Amino acid sequence: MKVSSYLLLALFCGLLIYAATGFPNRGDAQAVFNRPTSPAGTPNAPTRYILKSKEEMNTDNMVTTILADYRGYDTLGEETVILTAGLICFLLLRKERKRHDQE
Amino acid sequence: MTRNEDNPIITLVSSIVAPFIMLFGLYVIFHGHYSPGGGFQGGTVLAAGIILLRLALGSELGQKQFPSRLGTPLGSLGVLIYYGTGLAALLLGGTFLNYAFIPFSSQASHNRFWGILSIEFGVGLAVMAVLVAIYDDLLEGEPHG
Amino acid sequence: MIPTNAPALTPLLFLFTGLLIPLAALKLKKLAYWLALAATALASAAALSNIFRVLDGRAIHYHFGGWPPPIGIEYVLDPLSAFVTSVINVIALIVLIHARRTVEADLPEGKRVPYYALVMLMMSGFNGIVMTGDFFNLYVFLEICSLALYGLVAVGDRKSPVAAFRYLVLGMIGGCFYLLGVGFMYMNSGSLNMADLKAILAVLGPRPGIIVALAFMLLGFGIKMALFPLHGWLPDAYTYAPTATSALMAPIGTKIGAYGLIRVLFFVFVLQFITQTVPVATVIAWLSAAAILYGSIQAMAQDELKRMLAFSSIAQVGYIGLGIGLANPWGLVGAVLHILNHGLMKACLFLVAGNFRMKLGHSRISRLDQEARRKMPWTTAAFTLAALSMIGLPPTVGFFSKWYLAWGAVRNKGWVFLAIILLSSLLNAVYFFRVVERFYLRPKQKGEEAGRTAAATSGRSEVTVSMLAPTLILAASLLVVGLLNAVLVQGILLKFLPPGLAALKP
Amino acid sequence: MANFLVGHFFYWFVFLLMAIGLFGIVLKRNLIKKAIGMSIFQVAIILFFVASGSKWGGTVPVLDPRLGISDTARYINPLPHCLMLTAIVVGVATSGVAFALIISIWRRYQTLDEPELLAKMKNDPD
Amino acid sequence: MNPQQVYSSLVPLWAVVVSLAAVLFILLSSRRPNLREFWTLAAGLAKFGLVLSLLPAALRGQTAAADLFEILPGVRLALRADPLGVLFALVASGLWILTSCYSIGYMRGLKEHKQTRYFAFFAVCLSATMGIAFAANLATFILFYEILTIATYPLIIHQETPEAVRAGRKYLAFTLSAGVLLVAAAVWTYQLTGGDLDFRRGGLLAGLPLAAGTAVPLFLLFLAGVGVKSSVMPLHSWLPTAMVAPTPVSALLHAVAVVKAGVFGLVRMAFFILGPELLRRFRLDTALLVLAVVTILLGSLLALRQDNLKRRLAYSTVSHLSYIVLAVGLLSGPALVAGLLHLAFHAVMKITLFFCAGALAVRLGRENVSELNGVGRVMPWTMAAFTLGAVGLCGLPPLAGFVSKWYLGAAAVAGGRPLLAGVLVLSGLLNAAYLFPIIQRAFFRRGEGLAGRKEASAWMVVPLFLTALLSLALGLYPNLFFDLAGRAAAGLFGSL
Repeated sequence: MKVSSYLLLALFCGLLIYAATGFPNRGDAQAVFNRPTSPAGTPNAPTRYILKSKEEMNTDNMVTTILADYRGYDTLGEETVILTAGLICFLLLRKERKRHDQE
Repeated sequence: MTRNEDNPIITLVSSIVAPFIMLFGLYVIFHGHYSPGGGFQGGTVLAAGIILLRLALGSELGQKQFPSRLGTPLGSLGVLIYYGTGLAALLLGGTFLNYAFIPFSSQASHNRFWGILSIEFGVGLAVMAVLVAIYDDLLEGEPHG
Repeated sequence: MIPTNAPALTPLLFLFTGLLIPLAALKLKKLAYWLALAATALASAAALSNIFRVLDGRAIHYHFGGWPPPIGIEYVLDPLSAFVTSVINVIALIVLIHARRTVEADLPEGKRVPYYALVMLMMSGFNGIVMTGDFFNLYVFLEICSLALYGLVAVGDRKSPVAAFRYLVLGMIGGCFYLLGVGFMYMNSGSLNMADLKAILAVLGPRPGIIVALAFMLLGFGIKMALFPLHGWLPDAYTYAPTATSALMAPIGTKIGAYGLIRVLFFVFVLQFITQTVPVATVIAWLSAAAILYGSIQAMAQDELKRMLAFSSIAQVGYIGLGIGLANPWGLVGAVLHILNHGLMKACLFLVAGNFRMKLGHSRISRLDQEARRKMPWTTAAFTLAALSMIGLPPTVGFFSKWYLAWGAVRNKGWVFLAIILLSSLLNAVYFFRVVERFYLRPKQKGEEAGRTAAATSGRSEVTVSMLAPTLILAASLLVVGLLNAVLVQGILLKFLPPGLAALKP
Repeated sequence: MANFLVGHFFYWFVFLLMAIGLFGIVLKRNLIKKAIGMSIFQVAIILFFVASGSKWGGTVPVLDPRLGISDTARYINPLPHCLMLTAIVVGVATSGVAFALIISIWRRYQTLDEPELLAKMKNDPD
Repeated sequence: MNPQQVYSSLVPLWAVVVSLAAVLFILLSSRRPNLREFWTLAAGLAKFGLVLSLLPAALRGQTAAADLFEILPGVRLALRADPLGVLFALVASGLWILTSCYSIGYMRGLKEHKQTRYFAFFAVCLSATMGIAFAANLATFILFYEILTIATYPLIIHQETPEAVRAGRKYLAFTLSAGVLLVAAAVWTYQLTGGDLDFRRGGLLAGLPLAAGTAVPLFLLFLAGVGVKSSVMPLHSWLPTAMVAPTPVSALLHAVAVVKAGVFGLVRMAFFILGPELLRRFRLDTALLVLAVVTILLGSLLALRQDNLKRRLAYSTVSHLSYIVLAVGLLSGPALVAGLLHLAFHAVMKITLFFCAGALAVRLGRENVSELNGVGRVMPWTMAAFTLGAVGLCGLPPLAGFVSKWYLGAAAVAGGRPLLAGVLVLSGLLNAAYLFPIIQRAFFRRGEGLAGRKEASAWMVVPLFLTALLSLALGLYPNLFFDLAGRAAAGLFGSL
């Protein structure tokens, strides 16, 4: 058990390093995901966000524009996630008031 | 743990600081357009303020400030505000969450601006309420809960 | 309005209900169930109507916020997603009709409100995963439904929190691996949109990062769908969860992982990449074959009915994985058809288990006997039919999904897979007849006639209609869908085939 | 090679963090420690994304009138930050649920040590 | 089947459905035995009538076709009443009527439990048998074949004694595995033909250039698939065990419906799927012949050693089924005709013997050969019928058995395999060896404990005597079946 888990950990790190060989250096402004267009010629989203967010929703904070508008649906999902967590805690831990009185 | 409300310093300091924390939280929410920040961050700060009071004054007093049975409903209300904004856009002929179709003002960019603001508000409310609710539930049934 | 928003309809509907229930319940707790039921009914109708929108095989794209991909998030409604959403929503509807009584029995009134809210959120998660065309959005909805499931499992038997925690740990690892995969994908391509990525990957070709990303995504989905070595969470979760939860998650939950697998393998990567460059398809096929044998053999050893069904689910997921791993049209058709068929079968079987728990107070195989049949003849009949279908006898659905899978295996000259598919139906026969015999046989004793008539007249106490009807509907559907499978296959399933596979079709 | 090692130094750090997190999840027997391991793992992934978004010489993705938007290289990539805000929330939610489960486990079995827990589970009937 | 001889008609469908409909009524009237058994008889008569209505056309070599919906891509659920199918259907449905009457007497005589379940599943079995007889393609065939498998199970375990349950499990183990192998073969065929499973005269696969590596495994799969029900050795051992079932079940299912369905399936596979050319090309016919000879002789020898009457009859069934396998293996028109004749005649004769065994069991409670001393005196009619059947099985003129066996032998000689004719003669002697002692005990030995016993009830005696007379009549006038079998074999090898 223990040995096998160590082996799995080693394998995991090996995979990560193997993957890293294909990465651009950190902070490389010319990395594939920082170019204006993707290798296939389709527009690259982050560039578009930086260039357009001011004029499209006259907001300075690009993270906010992405969070709330460009990818707003993700954020809705995010809120749903945290609400789900709240509901679960309620479901698991909240004591039934009625039974509380009976006790 | 000892009953915190016996300790005057903690009681005093926290009850002085908490309002400012909440104020800052509101600021973070509503200033998210121009500076790092936004609904989630602000909501967390608001929740921090509330939880600080609950810690310092004990949950009974805390209840007066924010009754815990409101936690989940307020949370879903917050998300509903978000959802409603998107739905309004949908009903007004756009796709879901396309704020440009909500006539806050004349031009699309301003519509989006206000749309973002409204959903940030919803996010803030939801995050605050849910975080406090989780805190309450985790303490449920514990001593001094 | 509805046609233009067709793709987003079902997830948004469930999401709305999930948000509404906690508020509505402030006034009236009973409302929660009826809201959930109504939403599910509407969603089923919407999903079924969506099928007719895409019968021509063309996909409908929906851009959230009006931003076209890759700028924004898009939903894609194509025959595959339309089919799968219909399956999960209709099954959920039937199960929810049944769920009312069991939830009343399992939970105090105050807890039913969050329970049904969570069910709605889980369904919205499922529908979102099926519809989305964006990898990160998929992650978000994956987490929604996983979280909801942890909660829904944890309110069951005494041991359920432990099962839920184990499920949470594994599910969270799966989610994180998937997210990591998305990250690597993004690092190498700069995009999160599936269609966009397909184009980009065609240009880039195999790269270390992309290969590892694929591996991590498959790992994530593999955990969510409980593919053989990653199935650890499943048996306890199914066994200790409340009846309604297990009846919801067994037919639907694991299928979502399978669906994600199909999306990634066949709609983002090109066939040649997953079969030759990095033969993940082969790996999946062999793992699934192992899953079929492992699940079936484990199922024979179980005494608790729900646990036996859980292990047979592992085996059945193996079928789906095998169909995917064969990477040819008929294997894939068999896999997708089995998503439907196994959903129907397992839902029926878990409802039966629920009925037993309701009436007999237990679902232990060793304690089941003729009493069960005398008390509830219809339930046992439904069980028998579902068992025959699991064994794969015509004209039930089980036979036909096996047929397509076997055909796919033969196409690939995968004789081992063929043998395993056929062997597994014999194993199923062993562990299902073990139960069926208990219903219908007993050693003959004296006073036969008297005993018989007395039994026939006395002691009939079948579950209420609201629980019996769904069970019987599912049982009947096993036959109907089985006979109509050719219509399904040629009408819908053959239309979603991605180009690479459609080329292989005879 | 040196360029490879140095240019990716932050990723090495992140990978190490991931390994630590997984180690905690897999090999720690205490449920709380498992939960901590999960958080570490999630944080590592978040850091990974954020790191991928950085650009040398770039500033925060908030429009600065003095810089203008002509040169995208002046602002770091905002997308990963936005994604990670979501991921953070998911992480928070997951830990919350994890602790809720841990508490209800504690209430039923008065232990969080896995082997002990399994032993107690074995000898109590369903 | 060439189109101008095919006419569309729903009669085959009704012939299948009628007994399924009867099941409903039987279940509804479970509380009132008389009504229940009336339904059974009515369904039997209706079915027989429907089959008869198909007969003239079949004798003209025409085929009634009922096409239903598509069940697999490119394959429809379709029924074709070609002469071959009509022959089988005629035998099964005709004998069902007699068996039903007999069952009534038997079940009531023994006060059996769960008679409703018994009659219901009996009807299902008959529907499945009709479906098998009329199946137009492999998918339809498999569908009804599996239904038959499952529907027979409750009849075998009817007694619900531990040994009955064991027999049932053994039966399932054999037949389900066989079904699985048949499915495998079907899928493979489906792949080879690119989505076509129709039964074609001369073989569906005949046209394809198959390598030995494909054809031989395929043949083995098919053989195993249908071989279990037709109890070819070494796949026979479920049949004697299954004799724990009530006698009518053994009589109809284990002498007529189920086992003959297996043999019938073998004919379909050999001549309509694989095709004679293919069998000849890979010497598969020889394999069939060897199997058949071994089964014939071993079956008879094993029958000698059985003391339980039903088990003895079961082994005799095993050997007689292989006559038909032998006929198939000869791959010639005359041989097939003879085989089909035997399919019909053996059914009539063997069911007589089973009926008699059942009558003895009900009236005297005696199931072992050693206990049968002198029973002929108390139950003369029964034992007379038994004698007729036995003589017929041994293949002595003027009974039916003689006709089929004679033509089979002649075909063997004509086919250049005179040795097989010798085998037939030998097995005839063995038949005599295990059947005549019974008659001799019954009539010429003094039995004890028979005082005051008398003949079984009319419900039982009439059917068994009718079948006995039938086997005599068919021996004298076999023309009808001759023509049918001739028609059935006609298209397969050209004209006779």
